[in-house]
Amino acid sequence: MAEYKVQFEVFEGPLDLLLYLIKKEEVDIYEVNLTKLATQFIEYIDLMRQFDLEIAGEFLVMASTLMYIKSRELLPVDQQVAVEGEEEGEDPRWELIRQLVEYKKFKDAATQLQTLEARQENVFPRLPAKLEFESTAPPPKPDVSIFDLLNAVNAVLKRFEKRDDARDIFEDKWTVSEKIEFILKVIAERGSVRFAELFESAAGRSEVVCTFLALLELIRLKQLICVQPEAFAEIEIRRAETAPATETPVTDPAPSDIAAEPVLNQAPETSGITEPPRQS
Amino acid sequence: MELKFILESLLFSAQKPLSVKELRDVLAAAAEAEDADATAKSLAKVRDSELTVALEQLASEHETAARSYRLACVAGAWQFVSQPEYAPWLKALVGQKIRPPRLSQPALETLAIIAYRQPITRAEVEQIRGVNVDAVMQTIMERGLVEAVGRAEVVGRPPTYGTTLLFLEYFGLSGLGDLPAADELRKIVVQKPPAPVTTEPGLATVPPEQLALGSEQEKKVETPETPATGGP
Amino acid sequence: MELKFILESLLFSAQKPLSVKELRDVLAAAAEAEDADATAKSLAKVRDSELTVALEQLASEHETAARSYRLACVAGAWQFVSQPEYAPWLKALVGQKIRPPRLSQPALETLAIIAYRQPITRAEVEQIRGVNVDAVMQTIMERGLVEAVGRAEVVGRPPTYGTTLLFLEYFGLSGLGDLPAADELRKIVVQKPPAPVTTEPGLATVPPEQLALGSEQEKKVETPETPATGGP
Repeated sequence: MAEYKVQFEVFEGPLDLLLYLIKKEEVDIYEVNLTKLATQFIEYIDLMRQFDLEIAGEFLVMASTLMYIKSRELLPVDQQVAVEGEEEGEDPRWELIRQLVEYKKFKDAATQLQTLEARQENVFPRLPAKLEFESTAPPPKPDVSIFDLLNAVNAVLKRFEKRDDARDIFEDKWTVSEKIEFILKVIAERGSVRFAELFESAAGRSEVVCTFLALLELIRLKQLICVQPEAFAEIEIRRAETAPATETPVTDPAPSDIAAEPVLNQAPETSGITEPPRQS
Repeated sequence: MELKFILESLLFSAQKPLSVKELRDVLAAAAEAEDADATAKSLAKVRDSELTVALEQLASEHETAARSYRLACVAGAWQFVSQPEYAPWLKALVGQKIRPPRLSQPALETLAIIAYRQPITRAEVEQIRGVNVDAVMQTIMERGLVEAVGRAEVVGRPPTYGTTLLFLEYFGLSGLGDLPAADELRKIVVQKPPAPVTTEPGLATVPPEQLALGSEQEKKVETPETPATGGP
Repeated sequence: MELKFILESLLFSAQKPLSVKELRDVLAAAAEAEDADATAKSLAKVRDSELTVALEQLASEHETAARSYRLACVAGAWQFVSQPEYAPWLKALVGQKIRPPRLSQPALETLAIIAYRQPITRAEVEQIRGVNVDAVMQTIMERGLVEAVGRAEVVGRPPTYGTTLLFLEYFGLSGLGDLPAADELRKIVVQKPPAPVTTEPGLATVPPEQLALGSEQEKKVETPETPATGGP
């Protein structure tokens, strides 16, 4: 029985099985006898049933399509159209053949990808020794920021929370929109806020997540920006200049001493994150 | 000094594959050096098209030389790579290449469909493969070969997927045009209705007569009414 | 397959100059590989004199080809070197700030988990992420962001992983205590595997207070400081 199971699982779906049956007949897809194919397919399904194998829904759907095609074939040609009232081109036989041809093409393309995959395993890039010249520029700043990491943390927390429903059964008291309001209020009052402060009062995971989502949303909406005045400094959240190119002064009620610090303020077009000036 | 040799020396010495843009930047930087000579200065603003021509010429020269390495363009970046037949010795030198496990057949099929048909919705992929693709999509997204690229302009705005740069790197392709049988399979992409994509897979798929087929088969396609089956 | 091309492929891919003896060792190692073919085996005991002849022929071929690099023998070791006249561009190349490729989302998530929970086994990472992390672990280890740091004291003694100094540099952190919202992630309970326990996640993970923290940061974690920004 286990042997059969292995065999059955070779087929990745009904189309795959159909292609296999066609190949066994050694005929072109366009020349295949669909009635015969239907019979073989259904025999195969029956075999799977006999062995108590789980039959994926897709196989059953295909089986019924094939039964339908087969039953149509049994009708005299002149009655077919009348009975079905179908327009030309809705012929289920054609639809099936089209699907098979298309699937076959991608299956072949997959085989070619597999060849490329195997080939790449044997391709070694030239990796020369590092050139050495006297004046070496400072190492490049990686194209990543702490926010990428934070985003990742957030994604993990979110997903974990979804799966974790069995353990934490209490209502979420927090919503992202509340937190958006909260952050905007703090910023309006104070001009800027340290990143960590936003989370200090958080009571639990869900609140952290909400606050964080709210923050990301505001950054995305270009309401706020995050700046890190220098490497290793604390990240600060402040209001974004709406038109960064023209340096429009923001109506900042309380420009704190920190806001006066030099900040390399690029337009927050993508992430809203400003990279710290590189120390060299 | 010829541009192509300058590019060659850069690719020969670079620690990683270099794109045309990166090469252009290096040439620009060299032109601004204090001691830049006339040649260096003349290359301050070389056009991308010139660079591409020079790179392609270089690649073809190396191809002709038929040595143990060649110049390859992978995912839009150029680098020298070994010919696969020397792998046994290179493995002995640098150790087995670190690569993730090979992709399964379902993963390869799904990837092929996405590669040729992108941007494509999950429903469309399922329609072509005839099976549910949730698990396999997760695998290939996890491996960074595929990513969400947008949303289809249809009810529900389902996400659409496309292949990543890593996909090209993984298979050693210079770009999507380099996909095997690209001419044949990509024809389908070109003929897809440009705007409103639909999740109704039947519609997103080209009509049968547009499927690129050998001329003999094509004839048959056009007259699907003729029953291929023997009748009752 | 000619010996000279095999040597060429080795020298072209090697990160350092190779002596005749080193080349001979590589050939011998390749001959002993499980899947060694006839060619590989035939080179198991190639003589130094043969190697030298092949190397000299190679060098002269490359001299004749007159490209931007040549094969040179310096102090008994062979290597491909660029021709001196291309130095201006190579200097510009070295000076260029070429960014390493961006990390993928799966890579970032995996890094985040390892950062917060180190030392942690691969199985534990997988449990939190809910997916296989083989490929992604390989990537971040290759990038030098994560390394094996020990073994878990459980059946099978699987390796545990932690972040490297490069990780801190990469993200501009002064220490692990700088990781934001750290407590939240550290608190996630990892369920015990149902079957034979291979790793006891609770044990493999240090409690937050044991993570190396600067004394100042430690304070921050425990008692939120007064805001540095001025009040309204």
